[in-house]
Formats: sequence, structure tokens, C-alpha cells
Amino acid sequence: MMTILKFANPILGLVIAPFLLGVINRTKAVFAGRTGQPLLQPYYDIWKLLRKGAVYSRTTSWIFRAGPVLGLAVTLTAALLMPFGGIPAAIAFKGDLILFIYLFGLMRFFTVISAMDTGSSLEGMGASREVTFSAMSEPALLIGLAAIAKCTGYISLTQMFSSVVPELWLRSGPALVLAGVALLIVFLAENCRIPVDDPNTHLELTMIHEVMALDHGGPDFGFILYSAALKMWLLGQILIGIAVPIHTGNVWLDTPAAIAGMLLLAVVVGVIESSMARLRLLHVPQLLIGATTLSVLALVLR
Amino acid sequence: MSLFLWGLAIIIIGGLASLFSGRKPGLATFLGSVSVVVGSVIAVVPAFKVLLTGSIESLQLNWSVPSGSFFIQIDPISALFLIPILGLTAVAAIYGAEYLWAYREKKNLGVPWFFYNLLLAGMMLVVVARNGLLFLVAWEIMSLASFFLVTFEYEKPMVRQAGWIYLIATHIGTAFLIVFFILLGRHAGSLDFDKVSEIPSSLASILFVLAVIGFGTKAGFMPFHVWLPYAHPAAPSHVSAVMSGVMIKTGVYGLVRALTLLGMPPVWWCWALIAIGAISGVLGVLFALAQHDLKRLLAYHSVENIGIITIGLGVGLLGINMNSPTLAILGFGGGLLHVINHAVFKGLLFLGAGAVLHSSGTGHIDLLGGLIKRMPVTAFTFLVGSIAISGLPPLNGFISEFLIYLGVFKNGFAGGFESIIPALVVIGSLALIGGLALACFTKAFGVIFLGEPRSNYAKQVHEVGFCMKSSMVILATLCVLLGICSPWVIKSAENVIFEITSIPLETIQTELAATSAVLMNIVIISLVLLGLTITFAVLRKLMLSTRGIRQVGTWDCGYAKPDARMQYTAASFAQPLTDLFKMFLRSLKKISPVKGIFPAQSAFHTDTSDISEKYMYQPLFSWVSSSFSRLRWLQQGRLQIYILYIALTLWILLIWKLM
Amino acid sequence: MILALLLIPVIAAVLSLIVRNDILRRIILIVTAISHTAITITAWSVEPSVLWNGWLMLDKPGLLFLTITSVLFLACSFYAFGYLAGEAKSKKQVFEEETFFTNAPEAIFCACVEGFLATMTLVTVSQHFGLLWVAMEATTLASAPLIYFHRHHRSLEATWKYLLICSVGIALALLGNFFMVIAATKPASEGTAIVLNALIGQGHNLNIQWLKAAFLFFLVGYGTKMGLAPLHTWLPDAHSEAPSVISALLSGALLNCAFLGILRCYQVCSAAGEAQFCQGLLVLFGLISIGWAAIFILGQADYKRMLAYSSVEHVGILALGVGIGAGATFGAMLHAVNHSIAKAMLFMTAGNIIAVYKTKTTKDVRGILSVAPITGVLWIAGFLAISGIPPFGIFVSEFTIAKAMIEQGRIGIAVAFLAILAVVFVGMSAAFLNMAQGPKNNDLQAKDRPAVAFTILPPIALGAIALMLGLYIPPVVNDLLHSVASVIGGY
Amino acid sequence: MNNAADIIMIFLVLTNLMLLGLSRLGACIRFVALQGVALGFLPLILNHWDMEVHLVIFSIVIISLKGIVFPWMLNRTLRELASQREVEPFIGYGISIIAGTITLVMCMWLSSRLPFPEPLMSPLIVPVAFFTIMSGLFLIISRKKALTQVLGYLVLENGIYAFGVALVGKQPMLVELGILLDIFVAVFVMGIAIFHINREFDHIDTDQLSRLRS
Repeated sequence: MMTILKFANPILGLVIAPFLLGVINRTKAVFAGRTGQPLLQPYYDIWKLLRKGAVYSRTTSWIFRAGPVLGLAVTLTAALLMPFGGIPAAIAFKGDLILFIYLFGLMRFFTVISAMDTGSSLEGMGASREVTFSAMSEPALLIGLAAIAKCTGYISLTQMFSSVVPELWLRSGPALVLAGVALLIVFLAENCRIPVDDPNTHLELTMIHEVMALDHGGPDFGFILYSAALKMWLLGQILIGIAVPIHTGNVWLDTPAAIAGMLLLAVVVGVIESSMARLRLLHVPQLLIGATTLSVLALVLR
Repeated sequence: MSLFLWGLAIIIIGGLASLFSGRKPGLATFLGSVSVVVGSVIAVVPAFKVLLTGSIESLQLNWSVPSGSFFIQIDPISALFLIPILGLTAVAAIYGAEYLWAYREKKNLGVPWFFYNLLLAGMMLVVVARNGLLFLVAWEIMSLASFFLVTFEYEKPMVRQAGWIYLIATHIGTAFLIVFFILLGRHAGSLDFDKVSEIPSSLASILFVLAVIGFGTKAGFMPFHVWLPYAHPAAPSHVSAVMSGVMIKTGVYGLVRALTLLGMPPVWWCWALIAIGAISGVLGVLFALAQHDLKRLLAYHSVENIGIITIGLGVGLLGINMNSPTLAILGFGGGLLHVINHAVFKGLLFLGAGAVLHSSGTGHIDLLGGLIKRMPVTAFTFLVGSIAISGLPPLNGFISEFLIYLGVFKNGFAGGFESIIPALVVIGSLALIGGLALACFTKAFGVIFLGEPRSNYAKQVHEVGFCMKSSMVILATLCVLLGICSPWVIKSAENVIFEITSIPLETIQTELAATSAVLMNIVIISLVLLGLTITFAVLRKLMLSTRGIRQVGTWDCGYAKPDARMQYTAASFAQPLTDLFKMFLRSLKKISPVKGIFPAQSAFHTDTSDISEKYMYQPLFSWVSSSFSRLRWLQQGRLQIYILYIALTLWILLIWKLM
Repeated sequence: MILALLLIPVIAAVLSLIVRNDILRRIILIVTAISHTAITITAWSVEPSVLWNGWLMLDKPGLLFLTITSVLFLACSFYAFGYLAGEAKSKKQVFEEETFFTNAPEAIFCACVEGFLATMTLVTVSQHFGLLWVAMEATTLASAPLIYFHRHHRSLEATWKYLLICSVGIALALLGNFFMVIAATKPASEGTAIVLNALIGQGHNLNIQWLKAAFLFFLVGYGTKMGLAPLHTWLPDAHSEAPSVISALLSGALLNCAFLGILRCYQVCSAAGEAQFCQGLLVLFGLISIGWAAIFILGQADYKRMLAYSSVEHVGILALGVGIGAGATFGAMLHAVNHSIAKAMLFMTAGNIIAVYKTKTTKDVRGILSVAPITGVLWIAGFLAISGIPPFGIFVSEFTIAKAMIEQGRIGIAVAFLAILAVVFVGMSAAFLNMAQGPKNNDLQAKDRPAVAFTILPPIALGAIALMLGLYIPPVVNDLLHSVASVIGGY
Repeated sequence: MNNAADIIMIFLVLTNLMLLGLSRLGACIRFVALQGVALGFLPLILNHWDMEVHLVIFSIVIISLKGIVFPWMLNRTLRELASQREVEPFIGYGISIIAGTITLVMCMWLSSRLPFPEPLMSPLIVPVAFFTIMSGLFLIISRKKALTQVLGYLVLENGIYAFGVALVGKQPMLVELGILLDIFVAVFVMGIAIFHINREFDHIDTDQLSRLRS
């Protein structure tokens, strides 16, 4: 039982993650007064893509094909490090949060070079923006997590989140709030949501993440969508881990609470996307630097 | 020790033999490279022995030079540095045999091989010397040999300038070291290191500053790094690899050695090292990002990595200061592991850059593109190196950074507010460095190897030959192995850390065992990642096997006549980041913007010169030279004035001394 | 033995004037040099007898400077053999101008060189201050025609300056001698003869005020000859306009001889308990010289002048070393050896460069390494040797001097010393490296004079010695240097 | 006989001041010759006209050299110079004399700092010898022509001679040898050099001799 439980998070992620996208889309649709897509639309999309053939640019090399595969593999591996609700991570050790963050770095590396493999100026531009913003968000993320680590006294994700209980909120609430806001901004940036990126526009010049995948199609694009969903799922759990301090130790209580929290987060994202406009690209770094500042404040606060 | 001396002798004799057989390029190459490889293999045996057993081998002979003695010793610290020195130099020698072969018509190949061997011999002596004078002599032999290697293609003005700047920088750095050793010797009563003990704290701080400047100039600390971006691109690539991979590490070695001699560190040393490391790291990678020349870019990355190493040392020192073994062990462990890791991946990257240069004829990133198709091995190994240097799992670069992070996360917040600031600096700068390095290497790899060729240089390339390929493959394999075997590698550091920190060996062993267990988890994760990747790759293959795959042109938004020159260039790729940090970079931009309804031409060009060079050294130099030239009227040719000088001197002396 | 040392060159000089055959004259030159060196080497093991009531005696400092002179002369004689063979007898063009000139007769050249050797030998063996002074004056006379070997405006100007400035200096030194006599005079007695040992023996009975004045005059007088700034003004002109082989002798041997003159007086002052007084002055002049040299080395347009200024710098270091005292005295003595060898090597190499490029302008000489590889290598090696880069000997001596400074706690001086050395290094490196490495001039004609063994081997040999002294100092040399240092007041 | 020594010293001071103020080269040569002759008698005066053989010979040599040979040689050189016979000073005559006076005072001071161990024939010897030396230097420094510089050197030489003869009589070899050698340098070697200069440059303005610089 425990063995299966260990892999609960990857499995749950594989199952639920695309659903979050559906929730976000539905929320936006509700705000816009539309019916919107079915909630399960992302699953249909991925399924459809996986069954398709592929079209490749003559310019590309094996890098282009390796990118999506590696991206999915990385996100799934990262899922092994992330506890969910009351379920501890499959592999937990001191400092695993660093590995967790750097794994996404590896994924980004391949996403970016597979975009550049096409030789398209548009994808090059997207890649350029991606690395710019991620370079800014990484310190925010690491320092934010360091702040939480300092509050909880643990540096393993599993222990860290399981010790976020209401008492901790009472004791070091301000730090957690600051870190939480910082992490939310990072979450939005990393997952290419408004106000950093707009996943829905189809004007190449304004996009970041989507434009990097312009040339991908078929199963490759399916992998990309899936890994993007998973990434959102995983990063979301950091937020949930702080914001939902329900860690009673009872798996059957904690896990549903966490899932509920994830859905709520999806709704919140939907609300943000509906109520805000995308920032000018020039202002994004300011936002991310702001996030870093919040993280720093969270760290230095007693 | 005798094996070490044998290796040294073989290397020196091989170099001399190569010099004297210069007219026969084949023989010279053979003698030079084989003696390096054989000598290294022989000399590395005692190094490994010392590293693993912790025993110390030493030899002391008289030397007729005043206050000098031929006192050499291999202790774990020396051994730790000897191993990458010997290893990388040997691998690069294999590479160099082929790389230099192209010059056999124009140049006497005996000369570069002689200096190459001499460089290796110098580095070997530097890390084992235990006498100040011997150290300085070895240090300068090393610097000189590398200077002559840098100016190998001295017909080119750029190369000459690079060599000159390097020579000046290293000389000025050495001046600080001279003072350092004399002051140290003055206190100890002898220039032998083993006589040093109990240095009073005020002297220790002066010595620390001298060591940081002197050794930092060689290592490439900001702002003493100015020579690096010139020297590395100018040198032949295998030499750049050695210089960047291990020679600048002798500066780190010197600093570590100095720290072991200077006793208990005050807290401001730790802060200073962390600050220097953070500044070097962040600015190094920023400047790298703004470069257009591949080897210059790599040179700035050396500054960055030296910064990371220094952060590690600073954290370790902080551990000693705060009496926190965990912090000390992980800091020094990470920093020193990064020394080895950087040697491997930076060596690899320079060799890759050399392969590109060798076959395309240019190192200008924006003229290349699409090389992966014609140079698959080079591309693959370069990719491995890029991932490693960006500090991404599962390769070796991540491991050493991870250790530093781990130390800070584990114990960095323990000391109250005072320790939070350095911890914050460490975490923030490492994270920023990581993100920027990723940007930089996706740029380098992406623009050079991917996409379409941007010029004729890139169209005519071909894969390099066996020697060059094999040495790159060796290093790439090492990148992976050092990552995968890190749980065992880190355990071998116990003697080194003991030597530096004097923490009880048991504590070190316990801490390292715990660390090793952590690293084991990382290895497992890496294997899982590998398994999943293979699984998905197979899955994808299966999915696509039954379906149609078409080859078309890249999607270009419907543009009518796409052209290879329309690809995103390195300059554009880096532009958002360089703009963001323009306060530090101060790039010169030349833009001729688009005008009119049917714009004919527009251009964008950036040029980033080094700030410390531009705003610090150049003004200083021109101030000195202008104030000197203002004094040149003193010798204006008139006999009368000259006699006047004599009369005045006489009168002044008479009045002054007989008053 | 001392007489042999003195007479052999004199006889050779006379013979050179008589002999008509050029080749024979050159052979005489070489034979003289070899026999002189042979006797000098013998003097290392067999102590020469004292002559003329102790007026002539070869003590340790004398032996050291005699050996330097003799060895350099040996190298220079071989070099001169090749040099004279290569000098055209007809009219030649001055490099810097459109005018033409001829050389002085070779007989005069040979006779003067040999006379120069004789006078320098006399300097090293004189124990009597008056005799020392005569010898010093005689070196000026013997060397002035050598500087005017190329008979054109520029060398004439240099010779004129050399003559007048050195004569003024030497006249002041004569006054110093008189002062010394007065210092040694006791009322109503004969007084002490101004022989070194006698004066040292009488040390505490000397009249301090006059002795101080004597030292000041010696310092200014011989300092002019030695090239201490700001008295050195003749030096760059003479060194740059003289034939390179003569420059080598002037710089390597003559400056040391003048330094010996100052050292002799310093010995007396130490015996009188006034060492501090002298040392302060030596440090001051040392620093001024190094600094002055640095000013003119940076951006110097003429490479022989650059070498000349480098000599100013190095005599400054000598003075500084002795002025610091203690361990630095040994360093200074070692430095005298190292500098002479390295500088002579450089001047000889510069001569070879001039033979190929026909110019002394730094910027017109490019790519020596590709035009004349051995010369190029020698040029770079000489540069490294002279700027004190290990493993060349000057590093060791400069290090020793710096070490003594720091050990005495004179940090400011040490910092200034190292900083100025760094500036000098910057200035010299730019010139030397561009000369050796730059792209070669396309309009350079084929070598007019092939670098023959006679002009190549001496600098190679000197270079080898310079290198050796950085890695290994033979025990005999070490002992001699130590005893010299202890005589002069260090250890 | 102290008065005789004093008179010679006073004469030296006056000639020095004259030399500083004179504009004609010919006159300068004559004054230097006069100084030489006066100094030639100095050894005899100091030895109370005690006619020792070597002293007499020394005096005769000095007088004939300084009083006859040099002036004749310098005059011959002067005749060969076609045009200018002016001294051509950098520093004007008036100022030169003022400077000379100041120098004299300073020399007085200097001699007061260097008390002679034995009683002297004339207390003026030390300051005047210094003053002569400094005047010589001043002439070299402040005049343009090479010939004037030789003259200046001779004056300087006279000062040293006065000093040597007056004070260092106990070591006769030293003084005589030194002085003869110096004179030899001054006249023969410099004379030869001036001859060459004259031939090469057609004049002896040392203005032209300042091409080698920095």
C-alpha cells in the first residue's frame, strides 16, 4: 500500500493535471459570459495529438525531437519529489527542493534549444523571453522556498509542507504571506499565465511559451501540453502546501483538502486572467523583481 | 614522491626534446603530447594515493638561491588540485596533437609543445611547492609558459594585445604575491610554509587582502579578471582549455593554501569572499551573455565559475568562523568539487569551441549555425558541457552547486540575522547565476549548432578528427560520471577538508556520509529520469511508427522568402537580459532603425566592453602615462640644464646634510 | 698578478696602434680578453699579492667587480670581432637623418677598448682613493672616443655631453678626495694616507663633518658616472649613440666601477659610524633613479635609449639595495652581477637588431622572431631577464632586496619599489613584445649582415648565465657575494 | 705673507665676478689666464717662497699651462670661428653677477659649516675655492657656447686647484696628478671635441647639441 502511495502524486498528477486547465478555461468563460469548452477539453486535445502523425521542419535535428520527451520525463520525475496533501513524496531527502527547481531548469533548457532548433526567428524570440523571465523568477522561487524552509526549519519538501500547520501561520504568518505572494507570481510566470504571458493569443509576437512550440505537432505537442499541465500541477502544490495548512496526518483528510485547494487555485488563476490584462513585456521583469523582493523580505522577517 | 618527480622529469624532458626536434613536426608533436600523457599518468598515481589515504609525502632539498629551499610536499589539498591539472592537461594534449597539426607548415611546432609541457610542469610545481620562493618561481614559469602559448599566433594584433594584457596582469598579481610571501616569511622567519604559525590577526588580515588580490588576479576575480577575456580567445583552444580549466585554479589553490596558513578567519573574510564570489559570478555570466565570440563568452564563464567556487570557499570559511562543521564541510566540499567539475566541463567546452573554430574558421557566434548536422559528436559533447556548466541535474555541475546550497539551507540561517544576509546573498546569486548561465548556454549552443548556417563559415564545416573527438568524448563522459558517481566522489574529499578546516575527521566522515546519502537520492532521481526519458522516447517512436511523418520548411508566418539570416541571432537572443542589466554592462549599441514605408536597410549592433577595464584600468593607465609624459621635459637635451641638475643636487645635499 | 692584469691590456692597446692588419688586431683583442679573464679566474683561488704599499690590492669587492668586467669584456671581445668584420669601411647613412658618416679608424677603436679595460681594471684594484679617482677619470678618457666611433652629429653630441658631464662629476669627486684627506687630517700630524684599509682602521678618528661632505661629493661625482638620477643625464645619449658593444661595456662594467667608487667611500663612512647617513642618501637616490627611469621607459621611442634608462633603473636598485642594508646588500651585489650580464646581453642583441633593421626606432622594428629567430628569442629572453621574471637571476636579487625592505618594516619604500618596477615592466613589455612578435615589415630587405656566430654566441652565453643565476648560484659565487656584502656592511 | 694669499683670494673673487659679467669671449679667455697665473704662484706663497725644486717646477708648469698654452689654444679656436664672439648667455650679465654674489654668500656659509682642522694661512681659502668652483659651474650652466663651457670648466678647475694646493699639500702626488689629469681632460679631450664639433656643425653653439632628448 505504501509503495503505491509513494507514487500517488505522479499518478494523481497525470490524471488530474489537465483538468486544472479545463477549470481555468471554464472560469474564464463564466467571467466572460460564455459557455466555454468542456471541462475535459484538455484531455481530448492531448489524446487527439497523441494519435496524430508528425510534421517536421527540415532544419531540425534530434534536439527538436528530444525536447518534448525530456520535458515530460522531467516533470514526471519532479513529481516524485513533491508531496501532496498528506501523501509524502516518493523520494524525500534534505535539499530536494533544490533538485526540484533545477529539474525544471533542465526541462527549460531543452524546451529552449528545441525551439531554437527550428531556426525560426519567432521561436528564437520566444526562447529569448523564456530564458529572460526564468532567470528573473528563479531567485524569487529559491529565496521564497528558503524563507519557508527557515520558518519551518526543514529543507525537504515533504517535511516542510507537512509542518505548515495553523500554528505556524500564527507564528510566522507575515513571512508566509509574503513568500506565498512571491510564489504565486512565480507560479503565474512559470506557467505562462496572465499577467506574464497570455496562453490564448495567437499573435506570435506577443507570446512566450506558446511560440516556442509553434513547430511542434502530433505526439510531440501532446507531450508538451501534458508536461505543461503537470508543471502547473507541481508548482501549484507549492502554493497549496503553504496556503492550505491542513496537515493532520490523515491521508484521507489531507489529500482531498489539497485537491480542493488545487481546484481553488485554478479558479483563482481563472479569475486573475479574466480581470487583468497582460503586462507589457518590458514590465514583466519588474514584476519578477518585485516577487524576488517579497521573497527576500519573507526571508529576513523574523 | 619519486613517481611524481619521475612524471615531472618526463614532462620537462619531453618538452625539451620536442623543442629541439622542432623541424620535424611529427616528431615534435609525438614527443610533446606523449610525454605529457605518460608523465601525467605516472604523476597522478601518488596524487590519488595521497588523496585517498590522507598521508603526506614531502621532500626537502637545499637550494643555493637565497632564502629558497626546494621543499615540495603532496598533501591532500595539493593532490586534489593535481588530479584535474594532470588529467585535463593530458586529455588536452591528445586534442592539441591534432589541433596544432594544422599549423605545421607555418610554425615550428616544437615551440608550443615545449611551452605546453613547461606550463604543466609549472602548475605541478605550484601546487606542491612549500617554499615561498620556489612557489613564486614555479608560479612565474607557469605564467610565462602560458603567455607564450597565448601568443602562439603572434602575427595577429589581437593576439599580441591579449598576450600583453595577460602578461601585465599576471605580473602585477605576482607583485602582490611577492609582498604576501615576504610578509609571511618575515613573521615565520623562513619562507618555508611549515614554519608558519600563529599569525597575529592584524597581519593575517593584511595577508588575506594580499592573497585575494594576488591569487585573485590569476583566478579571475572581478575586477582583476580583465586579462581572461583576452587571453583565452587568443590562445590555441587546447591551451585555453588548460588555462581556463586548471591554470586559473592555481589561484584558487593559492587562496586555499593561504587560508590554511592564516589561521582562524574573522567574519569579514567570509563576507568578503562571498561578496567577491557573488560579484564575479553574476557579472561574469552577464558579460558572458553579452559576448559574440564563443571563446570570449567561455572566458567570462570562467569568471562566473570561479565566482561560484569562491562562494563555496566563503561559505566554508563562514562555517569555520561560526563553528558550524556542516557549513564548513559542505561549503569547502562544494567549492572544491566545483574546481574539479569546472575543469572537466570548461575544458570540454573550450575543446568544443576549438573544434568549431578549427573547422569553421571563426568563433563569431552570429556567423555560425546548424553545425549539429555536420559535427554531431562535437555538438553532442558541447551540449553535455553546456548542461553541466548551467548547473543542471544530473550532470556534475549541479552536484557542486547543490552542495553549497545544501550547506546554506541546512545551517546558513542558524546564526541569526548576521548569517541570513550571507545566506541570502549565496542563494540569490547562485540562483541568478544559474538562470543566466542557462540563458547564455542555450544561446551559445542554440545559435552555433542549431538552425541554419548563417554564413559560408558555417556551411563548410566538417567533423574533426579522431584525436580531437576522442578527447571531447572522454571529458563528456567524465561530466556524466562525476555526476552519477558523486556519492563516492564526495567521500574522497574528507582528507582535503580535514586539511583545510581541522575539524575532527570523524565529524567530517559523518557529515560526508550524510551528504553522500543525499547525493545517492539524486543519483536515483537521475536514473529515474533517464528511465522515463527512454520510456517516453520509445513510446513516441511507437506512436509515430505507424503514422506519416512529413518534412517541410520551418513555419515562418507565411513570409514569402525566408532566409538563414532572418534567424534569431545571439545578440538579439541576449538583448532582453543585457538591456535589463545595462546598468552594469554599459553595452554600446548601434541602431539604425527602420525608417519610411519601404525601409531599405536597418541594423543593430552591440558591443560590450568590460566595465572594470573601461572605467577602472584604462583611466588609470592613461592617467599614469599622461602624467609621466608631462614629466618628460626633464630630459630635454640641453647640456646646461643637465649640469644645472648636478649643481642643484649638490647644493641641496650640502644644505640639507650639513645644516 | 695585478700588474699583469693592468699591463696586458695596455700592451695590447699599444700593439693595436702599431699593427696594420685588421684581422691581427682583432685577434689581439680576443687574446687580451681571454688572458685577462684567465688571470681573473686564477685570482679567485690564488690571492694576488699587494703592491705599492697597499695602493693596489684585490679585495673581495674588487674581485667581484673585476670578474664582472672581465667576463663581460670577454663576451664583448668576441662580439666585437664579429661586429668589426661586419662594419663597412665606406660611408654610411645615419639612421635618423639624411646625412652620411664614416667610422673612426679601427685601430683607435681597438686601442681604446683595451685601454678602457685597463682603466676599469685599475678602478677595481685601487685601494687608494686618489688612484681610484685617476682610474675613474681615465675610463672617461678611454671611452669617449669609443662613443664617437660612428662619426656623425648625434654621436658627437652624445660624446660631448658624456665628456662634459662626467668631467664635472669627476671634478667634484676630486674635491671629495680632498675632503677625505682633510677628514683624515689630525692637527699637527702627518694624517692618514687615504688608502682604504688605513682609513677604515682609523674610522673613529676621522673628522665626521668633512667625511660627510666627502661622501656627498663622491656621491654626486661618481653618481654622475654611475648614472644615478638626476645626475645620469649623459647616460641615455651615450648608450644609445655608441656602438652596441660599447654600450654593453658602459652599462655592464663602467657603471659598476663607478658604483664601486661610491661603495669604497661608503665603507669608510661605515667605519666612522656614519653608515646611516650614507644609507639614507643611497635609498633616496635609488628611488629617484628608479622613478625617473620609469618615466622615460614608459613610451620610449628608441629601444637603445630604453635599455639605457633601464640601466638607470638598475643602478638605482643597486643603490637602494645597499642603502637598505642587511640582507639587501647581498641582494644588491647579486643584482650587480645579474644586471651586468642581462644588460650586456640585451645591448648585444640590440646591436644585432640594428644590423638587420637599420633603425633604433622601436616602432619600425617588428617581427624579429620571424626575421631573425635567434635574435628574437634572445630579445624576449633578455626582456624577461631584465624585468626580473623568474627563473632569471634578477628576480632573485630583486626579491632579496624587497624582502629586506619588508623585513625592516620599510613598507612604503617596498611598495614604491614594486609599483615602479611594475610600471617599468608595463613600459618595456609593450616595446619588446611588439618588436619581437609584430608582423614583419614587408619592405625589409634581405639581411645585410647575416648574424654570424661571433655576434650570436656571446649573448646566448650571457643569457644562459643569467638564467642559471636564477636557478642555481654556484657556491663559490655565493660565498664571494656574501663576503662582499659583509665587507660593505650587510650580510 | 698671509696678505699675499689673501690678495690672491680676493683677486680670484673679483675675476670670477668679472667673468660672470663679461660679454666678449676674448676677454673671458684673458681673465681665465690671469686666474691661472695667479694660482700658479699659490703653492710658492703657501710655502713661504721656499724654493723647493718640485714646487717650483709645479708652479712653472701650471703657470705656463694655465697662463700661456690654454689661452693660446682657446684664442686659436676663437679665431677659427668666423662670426660670433659674444658669450651669448641664457642668463643676463647683471643677473649673473647678482647670482654670483648670492653664491659667494652661500659659499661663506658652507665654509662655516666645514671648520678646517688646522689653522689656515688665509681664512678666505675655503669659501673662495668653493666660490670659484660654483662660478665655473654657473658659467657652464648659463652660457650657450661650447667654448664658454670649456672656460667654465677651467674656472671650476681653478677652484679645485686652489682648494687642493692650499689645503691638501700633504699628499702632493694626489693633488698634482689629479689636477694635471683634469687639465688634460679639459683642454686636450674637450679641445678635440670642440674641433670636431666645429667641423661638423660649423659653429659651437650648444643649441645645436640638443637633439638627443627624452
